[in-house]
Order: sequence, then structure tokens, then C-alpha cells
Amino acid sequence: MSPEFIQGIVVFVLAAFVGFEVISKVPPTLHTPLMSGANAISGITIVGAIIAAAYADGALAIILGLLAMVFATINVVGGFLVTDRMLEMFKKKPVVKK
Amino acid sequence: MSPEFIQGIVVFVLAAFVGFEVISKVPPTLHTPLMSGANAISGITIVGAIIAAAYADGALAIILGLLAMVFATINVVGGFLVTDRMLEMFKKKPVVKK
Amino acid sequence: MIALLQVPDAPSAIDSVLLLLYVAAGALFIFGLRGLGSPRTARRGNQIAAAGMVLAILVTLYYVFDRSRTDDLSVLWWVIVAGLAIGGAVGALLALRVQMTAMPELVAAFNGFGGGASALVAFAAIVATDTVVATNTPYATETEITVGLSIAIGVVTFSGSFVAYGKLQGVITGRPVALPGGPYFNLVLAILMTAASVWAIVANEPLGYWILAGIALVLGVTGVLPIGGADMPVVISLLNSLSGVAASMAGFVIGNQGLIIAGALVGAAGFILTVQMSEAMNRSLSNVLFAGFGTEGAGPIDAGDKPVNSATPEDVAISLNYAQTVLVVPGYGLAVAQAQHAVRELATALEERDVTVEYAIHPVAGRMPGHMNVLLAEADVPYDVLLDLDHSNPKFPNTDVVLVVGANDVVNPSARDDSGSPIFGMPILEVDRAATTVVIKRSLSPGFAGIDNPLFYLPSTMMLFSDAKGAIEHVTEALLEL
Amino acid sequence: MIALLQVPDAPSAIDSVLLLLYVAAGALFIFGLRGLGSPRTARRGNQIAAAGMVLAILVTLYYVFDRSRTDDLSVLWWVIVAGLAIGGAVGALLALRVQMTAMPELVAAFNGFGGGASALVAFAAIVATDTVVATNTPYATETEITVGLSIAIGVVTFSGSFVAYGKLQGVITGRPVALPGGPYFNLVLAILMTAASVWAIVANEPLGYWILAGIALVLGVTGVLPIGGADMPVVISLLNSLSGVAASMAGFVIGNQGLIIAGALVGAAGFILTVQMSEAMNRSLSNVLFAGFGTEGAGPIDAGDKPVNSATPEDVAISLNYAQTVLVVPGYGLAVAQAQHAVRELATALEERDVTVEYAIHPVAGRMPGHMNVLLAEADVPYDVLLDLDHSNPKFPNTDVVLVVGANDVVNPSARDDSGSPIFGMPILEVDRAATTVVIKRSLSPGFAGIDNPLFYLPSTMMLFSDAKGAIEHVTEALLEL
Ligand SMILES: NC(=O)c1ccc[n+]([C@@H]2O[C@H](COP(=O)([O-])OP(=O)(O)OC[C@H]3O[C@@H](n4cnc5c(N)ncnc54)[C@H](OP(=O)(O)O)[C@@H]3O)[C@@H](O)[C@H]2O)c1
Ligand SMILES: NC(=O)c1ccc[n+]([C@@H]2O[C@H](COP(=O)([O-])OP(=O)(O)OC[C@H]3O[C@@H](n4cnc5c(N)ncnc54)[C@H](OP(=O)(O)O)[C@@H]3O)[C@@H](O)[C@H]2O)c1
Repeated sequence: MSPEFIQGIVVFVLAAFVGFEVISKVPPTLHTPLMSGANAISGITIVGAIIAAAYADGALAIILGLLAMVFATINVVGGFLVTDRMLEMFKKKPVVKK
Repeated sequence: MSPEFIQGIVVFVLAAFVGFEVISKVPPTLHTPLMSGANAISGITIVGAIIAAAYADGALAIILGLLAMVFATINVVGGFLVTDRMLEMFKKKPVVKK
Repeated sequence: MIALLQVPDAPSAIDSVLLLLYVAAGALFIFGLRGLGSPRTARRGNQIAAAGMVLAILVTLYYVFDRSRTDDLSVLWWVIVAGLAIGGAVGALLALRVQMTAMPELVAAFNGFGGGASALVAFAAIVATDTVVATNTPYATETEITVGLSIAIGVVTFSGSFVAYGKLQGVITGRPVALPGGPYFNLVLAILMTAASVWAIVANEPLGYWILAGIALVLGVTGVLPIGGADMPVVISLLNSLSGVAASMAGFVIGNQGLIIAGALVGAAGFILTVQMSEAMNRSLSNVLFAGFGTEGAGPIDAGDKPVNSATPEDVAISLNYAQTVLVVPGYGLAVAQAQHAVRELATALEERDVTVEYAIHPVAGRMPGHMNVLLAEADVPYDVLLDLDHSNPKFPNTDVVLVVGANDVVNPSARDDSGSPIFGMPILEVDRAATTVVIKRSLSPGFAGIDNPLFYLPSTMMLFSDAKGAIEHVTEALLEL
Repeated sequence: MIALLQVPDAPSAIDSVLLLLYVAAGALFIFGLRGLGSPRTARRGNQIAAAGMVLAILVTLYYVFDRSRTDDLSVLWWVIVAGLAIGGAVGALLALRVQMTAMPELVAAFNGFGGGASALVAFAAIVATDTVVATNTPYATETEITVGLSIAIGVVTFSGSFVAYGKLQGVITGRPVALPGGPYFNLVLAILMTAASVWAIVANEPLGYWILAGIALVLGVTGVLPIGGADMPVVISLLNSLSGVAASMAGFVIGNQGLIIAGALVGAAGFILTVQMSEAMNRSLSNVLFAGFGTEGAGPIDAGDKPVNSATPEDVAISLNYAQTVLVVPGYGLAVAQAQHAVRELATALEERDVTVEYAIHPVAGRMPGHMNVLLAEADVPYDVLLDLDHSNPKFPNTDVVLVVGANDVVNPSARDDSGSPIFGMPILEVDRAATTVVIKRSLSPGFAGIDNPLFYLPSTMMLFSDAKGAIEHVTEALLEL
């Protein structure tokens, strides 16, 4: 296995540990916005889409690249916007009721 | 900066995030054993000590390597043992009193 | 044979800096996720994560631009710009236009696009020819495995998300659909996918990946179909976790650690969130995925000849008029009937008569976490009259009239009293302790859990059989005429 | 010029596997730390972390062995073996022999050795000649910076830890020692250290590192001296965090990611723990480090002519004899007097007379977190009679006699009543609510916080002025004679 690949595995494992630890007990009301926010972050694949689109050659590659770009951008832009709208509604909720 | 160094920074940052997240609210009674256990883990420098000792050449290098080995091993062996002894005492404590 | 869009072998200084910037974006994602976990910081958290995404995109654009200069590669800027423009417009339009109640399905759709994008990136890496890639690592088996994983997981996420979308929209039946062979059906698909990948890798045959994608498309559908419509929020969360993993795999394919880190982060965080969502419904994740729970819409339970007190809107108006304190318990039926504005108007009418109106919100009322809060917020119900479980339950015994609007399971006393009940142990709103309870629903049909509700047969309960919106409007009219 | 013990430039396949094994060790550390954070899993957590360490050591030994074969390097196995043998023997002996009450200082000493080892590794990298290192990356500025950091942080940890050790052992005064120039003194040292490092790096002058180490040795001492002896547990925890960072820096120096990961992990986790420890005492970390808190041993407060009820052991024995319920509140004085066994005997005598004896444990009673639990466990006090704060406070009003043994701040009602008190807001054991409170201490001297305690002047309080151990023994004797 190439060193770059191994290094990829190392950062994958570490980042996954961070992900596991960062979500502690979340109040159920926030499950939907958190899911939505995490979904927007998973649109990070837009990074790959940009690279794929940039160097596409041939019709098939261009179609794949363009589709990847469109899909990923929908995910990113839509994802963050809808999460924000949702949380705007929640904001009217009390922070913690005592 | 060399790529290895950059890669080192990347794993450093990720591992530090894990460290920050992994310690959530700990009951005060466990602070001392947790400190002691973390201290034993910081003895990981024994890895460096072994490498330094293995390739030492010249009197000074050998002295440095041997001292590093002794110091690191004291930290590791003593650290884990004393934590275990401490926790053995705590074991007699109730898990959670309701 | 398969050319890859990987970074050049000996990274330049600029690559190092870019990598650190990706890590910075990853840190912003971490802070963002942490913020999203607590009510006070949630909105800020989402904005921080969005900032991280902007950073990652800018870094990537710079990388592409820089490589085009140094390696003299031509860049198809128009594809990038067109993609950003089209995707951005569609995404923004959908996000800003959607009804609050249709949010979960929209998230499902967005997530499907994300998974699809990861698979497409892997395909792009396959079809890319050597002319476009720099001096490259000899094409390695482990990279091909990640190509396969990226395609498989990405495509499953894609089709699975759209089935979830369909179920929530009502385009596809919400009922669990049994597959021929049950869970074995999907097991066979998974084996076939493995075979296709092995063939693709061993025989150096790109066709294998396309076959893999085809089967994955089916697996996404058959994986989600057997799950009840009401469990879709959990499924969407799981698919979201998968799309994170797919992004991570795409990162391996193109050798980009920024993708690997952010993808792994979301994959893990999304998974933990999925588990927590199942737990909030008092169920295990595997129960959600494989038990075909949620026989919603099942015919009315045979209530035997147990008598119920059937009431008219006028009856309800009269008891409300004499009450001093009223607690409204909203449920899924309120969302279906879009009755939140009607409820708000009734509350206003009551408040004018000096009746105190508050709302008791069960954490899993409705079909997505936070469903009721979002709905009532949409109808401008002030937040300080929304009580959570712990604050409502002590109030019921001293409440004159409880108005249960389209809720069922969350007020089912069996969860407290009957250890044989499938929902035993779930915390409930104890409306049966109130002086009078009015239940508004269309029939004696069960709710999501598919079980009968003893509440309906109590002497202190009045049943108003009607669509929630119409019923509430009638009650308000009747009240104003008193 | 400075040859480094780095891994060869083009890592072989075996290096990749070793790296993954280091990551596995890191994962074990993570699970271990998580386990250590909760009472049920703490011991198992420590064992898991130890397993991770064994794995890391074995991996390293294999790496050294493998490189000696492939690169034909001779390995000084005897140095490794001697180091393991000597260090292992010393560490085990100290750990197994130590008195439970002397544990914090032992942890300090161990930690000092760890920090020292990291600095020594950096020095070894400096003195290593090119013959022993493989084909190497040209000696880079960033690596030299990590050499400097490794030395500076490692040496500060080393000397600082031993000052903490001395303070806890009583070899060095526990009182805060004021430095000439106050905190600026240490600021100047830090600036000098930076200058030495810059010189070492820019002028390629190894001597600079030795000067750096010399100043760091002083900084460790002068950094810890101004901190009160009772705050040493927090200081040790902070130094532990630093030793993690030092290990991580050593990892950069020798190019070993296993070290970088584990070191960063402990560095961050230790830091968070340090903050939590300060918070448990209701103080900020910077207050602990820079405020010179802890005027312990300060002369007796001028109590004016406020009267106290002074009692004899016989008086105390009589009230205990007529009691039905007794709550013992242990504090730092009990630890100093080593009175835990005496207390246990008194409790046994009382139990024989059908008096119920329980213990109320304040979380920060004593001088390290968990101090009282460890002490009482040593004296075989059964765990089910140890009550924490939340469970003891409701009991005091119904308790006949409360026996405060060498505790002071944790029972000071000012923390509850007097908003001007320095300890205002700290939760206390409300012994003043009991029918009779007996306080055993040698004088009216204040405790750690250095403030007077209104409890002593209450009509319901009896003061027994004496060393805790002797006093309790006398009470037991008197009781047996009744
Ligand atoms: N919140 C979440 O995250 C989530 C996610 C997945 C599953 N769940 C589950 O969903 C359930 C939620 O409980 P719930 O009490 O809110 O809902 P429920 O138990 O599902 O009951 C909803 C009731 O609303 C009535 N209804 C439907 N349409 C209506 C209309 N137009 N007008 C008036 N009534 C109408 C139905 O009875 P009729 O047909 O007789 O009208 C039904 O009994 C729980 O079992 C929970 O575990 C929740
Ligand atoms: N637990 C931790 O982690 C930790 C760490 C750092 C600081 N602290 C601080 O330490 C304090 C702990 O409170 P505490 O009530 O346990 O102790 P304290 O307030 O420090 O009081 C201890 C008392 O014991 C008495 N004493 C000393 N030697 C004695 C002996 N041989 N026989 C009998 N009495 C003796 C002293 O009075 P005489 O001189 O009159 O005998 C002193 O007033 C808190 O302020 C806490 O914040 C705790």
C-alpha cells in the first residue's frame, strides 16, 4: 500500500474518532437540524466534484463532472440554507426552560 | 516545509481534537486517577527513547539514550501501576449512589 | 489503465499549505457540529460549518487554478461555473421555498444528491485519461477498492434517499413493503456487488463498476422500501452518515485528505446521531432498519363494544369556555391536517376569555424530531407557552381541559401501565390525569405504533371525530357564538 | 549539521503497517481515556491504555530490529534492555511501595521523568552523527523548531514536576513563594529561551539548545514556586498536559507519527482535565496558576472575643453515646494526622452501641480530588456508608451529632451566606444544620482558603482542640469507659 494511502487511513481514523466524540447527548428537538447540518457538511464531496469537472476530457467525462458539480452544489447550498431556516424557527424556542 | 512535517501537523491537530472531546465532565473523585492515567500515556515518549538508544554512538549519545530510556520507562511502568493501585482503592466505592 | 485524478506524487509547498487549509475547514466543521448540538449555539454552529465549506471550496478552486499554471493543464472553468450556478440556484430555490413541514424530505433529497456526487467523482476518476493527470502513482489495488466503495455507497445513498423522499411525500406508500426473501434479498444484492467489484479490479474491467452502480441503485431502493414511512427521519440520518463515508472514499480516490477528513467526520457523527434518534423513540437502530415497524394506516382496531364518549364541536366549545387552564397536546395528525394556524386562532379566542392556554410537547410527537416546535413556531405560537415533557406532566392533574389534537401514541397510557405493550417504557404525556380530555382525530384508528389506546375509552375523555383542522375551526366558531 | 534520527525518506511497506499499528495504539489510548472518565470503567480503561503502550513499545522494537537488518545498522540493544530493566524496576518499586496518601507527589515525579525523557530524545537527535541515520531529508528549520520546543517543554515539565513533588512532600515550603518582579520574572525567562532557540537555529549552534535547557530548568522551578502547595494537583495535571505536548514535539523531531498522535491526545485531554479540576474548586485555571492562593499555615485568625465552646474528649464521647445517628465529615486534617484508622475504630465502637455512622464526603475535601475516598478505603470503611454532597446535605438536619475531623473550608457556612467571602458559591456540607456539631482541629487556624469559619462560634458547635488522631483515640477510650 502506498504511503499516501496509509496516511489517508490514519487521518480517516482520527477524524472518525472526532466525529464519534463530538456528538454527545443532543436534545431530541435538535435531531432534525443536526441531521440537516451534517448533511450539508457531507456535501464536502464538492471538492472532488470541482477537481473532476476541471480536468474532464471527452463528452462522458464532462457530463460526469458537470453532474457531480450540480449534485454537490445542490447538497451544499440547499443543505446549509434549509438548516438555517429550520434553526431560525427553533430560535423562537426557549434556550433551556427552568 | 516538508510534506512529512505538514502531515505531522495534520495528525497532531486531529489527535488534539480527539483529546479535547474525549474528556467530558468527569466526577471530581476520578480526577486524580485520570490525571495519573494520562500521565502514564504521556510516557509514550518511550518510543522516541528506544530509537534514540538504539542508534546512539559516542559516549554522550549513549548516556543521553540510556537516561531517556530509564526516565521514560519509569514514567510508563510506574504510571500505569500506580493508577491501577489507586483505582483498586476506588473500586470499593459505590458505582453511582442513588 | 484507470487513470486517477490524484495529486502529483511529490507535493509542492503550495500543496502543503492547501492541506493545512483543508484541515482548518475540518476544524470549522467540528466546531459547527458541536454548536449544532446545543439549542443556544445551533444556528451559529450551522454558519460556522458553512464558513468551513466556503473555505474548502475556495482552497480547491485555488488548487485547480495553481496546477493549471504550473503543470500547464487546461481547466474547464465553464463546467465548474455552470455546476455552481445551476446547483446553487436549484438548491437555494428548494431550500427557501419548502414548507416547514416538508423539510425532512428535502433533506433526504439534498443528501441523495451528495451521495450521487461522490459516486460521480469516482466515475470521473475512472474515465479520466492519462493526458489529464500528472505523473502518477502506478494505479494501485487499494485505490481501486476505494473507487468501488465510493460508487457503491454513493449510489445506495442516492437511490435510498429518493425512496425516503418519496415515502415522506406520499408518492411511495409509507407502509413497510415486504421483499421476496425478506432481508436475504438485500444480502444477495450485496454479494453481487462484491462480485462485480472484484471483477472490475482483478480483470481491470471498468464495466464492472457500472454494473456495481446498477446493483447499488437497486439496493438503495430495496433497502429503504421495507421500512415504515414514519421511520424515514432515522433512515435519512443513516444515509447521511453513509454519504459522509462515500465522500471520504472519494477523497481516497482523488488523493485529497480534505475530503477524507470531512467525510469521516460526518460519517461518524451522523452515525452517532442516528443511534440517538432511534433511542429517543425507545428503539434500537436495527429494530428501525429491519423490523418493518410502523403499520400506520392499518384499519381501525376492533374496539369491541367498548363505549366512547363522542362529542360535537359545540360540546367541546362549552367545556373550553368554562375552563381556566387548557393544555394543547399536538401530534402527527395536527401536522397532517396543517391545523397549526387553526389551533393558534382557537388559543387567541380562549385567551380573550381569560383562559390560560399552554402546549405540551412530547419529544417524538409527529414524524421528525422537533416536528411540533417547528409547526407551532410557524403559526407564531410564542415559545414561552411550549412546555416539554418534564414540565407538562406535573400540570395535567390541575388542568381543566386537555386538547389532544391528532396525537395518539404519545398520550397512550399503556406505555406506562401495560408491560406487555410494544411501546411500554416510552415516556408519555399523562393526559389521562386531567379533569377532562378532548381527543380530536378522525376515527379510532391507531397511530404510528399500530396499537389501541385505552385513553379513548376513559369516562373523562371526549372524542371529537373529525379532521383536525376542520374540527378546531368549528370549535372556535362555536366558542365565539357562546 | 544536526543529524536527525528520522525515518528514511521513502517509507517501505513495513513502515506503513507500523504506522497503522501506532494508530491502533492511539485508539487504545482513546478508549482508555474515555474509560478512565467514568467510575464503572476506570480500572478497565487504565488497563486498555496500558495495552496500547505495550503495543507501541513492541512496534518500536520491531521497527528498530527491522531497520537494523535492512539498513545494516548496528543496534545498541544493551542500552535498550538496560533502560527497560532499570526504569521498570524503579517505576514498579515506587508505584507498589508508595503510601496511598503520597500518590499525587509520585505522579508528579513520574511525570517529571516523562518530560525529561522527551527533552533527552531531542538532545539525542542533536548529537547523533550522520553515520547512524539513513539517507535523510535535508535538515529543515521546522524540525529544528520542534527540537527547541521539545527541549523547552520537556525540561520545564521535568523541573516543575520535581518542585511540585517537593512541595507535596514538604521538602519545599508549601506556601506561595513570591518572585522578584512577580510574574515578569518568568516572562523574562521565556524571552531568553526564545532568544537561545533562535540563536541555535539561525547560527546552527547546538550550544544554544543547551542554554535553552538551562533556562528551562530554572523556569520550571520559578513557575511552580509561587503556587501554593495545596494547588499542586492542578499544577501536576497541567505539567502532565505539557509532557504530552513535549512527547508530540519529540515525535516531530524523529518523524514518528505514533508519538505525535499519542502526545497530542494527552496534551489536549490533560488540559481539559486541568480546567475541570480548577472548576471543581470553583476557581479559574489562571487564578490557580498566578494568584498565589493557599496561605495555609497562616497564623490564627483574630477571632476577637467571640466565644467558642471548647470541649474535652469525654464531653464528645458522652454526646456520641446518646446519639442515634452520627455523620463524620473528614477533611485535610484527617489526612495530615493519618487519623483514618482511628476514625474507623471509633465508628466500630459506636456501631456496637447501635449508633448509625455514615461519612459525608465533599468532592474537594483534602488536597487532591478523591483524597478522602482513598484514605477511608485504606482504612476499610465500607463504601456504602460514604455519602456524596447531594446525599449528605438533606441528612444533616436529622443527624444527632456531626463529627468534623480536620475539615474546615468544606464546612464553612460563609460560602453559602456571605457573598463577600472569597469562597462564596462553593457548595458546602451544611453541618451547621445539625443538632450538635463537633469540630476536631488543633486551633482556630484557617484552612486552605485562609479565612475564618463562623461555624466554630455557633452555640451548637463543640470545638475539640487537638491533633485529629490523638483526639479520636481519646474519644474512643472515653466512650468505651462509659
Ligand atoms: N418525532 C419523531 O422523530 C418520530 C420519528 C419516527 C416515528 N415516530 C413515532 O411517531 C409517533 C408519534 O406520536 P403522535 O402521537 O404524534 O402520533 P401518532 O401516534 O402516530 O398518532 C397520530 C394520530 O393522528 C391522527 N390523524 C391523522 N391524520 C389526521 C387528521 N387529518 N386530523 C386529525 N387526526 C389525524 C391519526 O388518527 P386517525 O387516523 O383516527 O385520524 C393518528 O392516530 C410515536 O409512536 C413515535 O415513536 C416519531
Ligand atoms: N481536594 C482537592 O482536590 C483540593 C485541591 C487543592 C485545594 N483544595 C482546597 O482544600 C480545601 C479542602 O478543605 P478541607 O475542609 O478538607 O481542609 P481545609 O479547609 O484546608 O482545613 C483543614 C483543617 O485541618 C486542620 N488540621 C491540620 N492538621 C491537623 C491535624 N493534624 N489534626 C487535626 N486537624 C488538623 C487545620 O486546622 P488546624 O491548623 O487548626 O488544626 C485546617 O483548618 C478547600 O479549600 C479546597 O478548595 C482541595
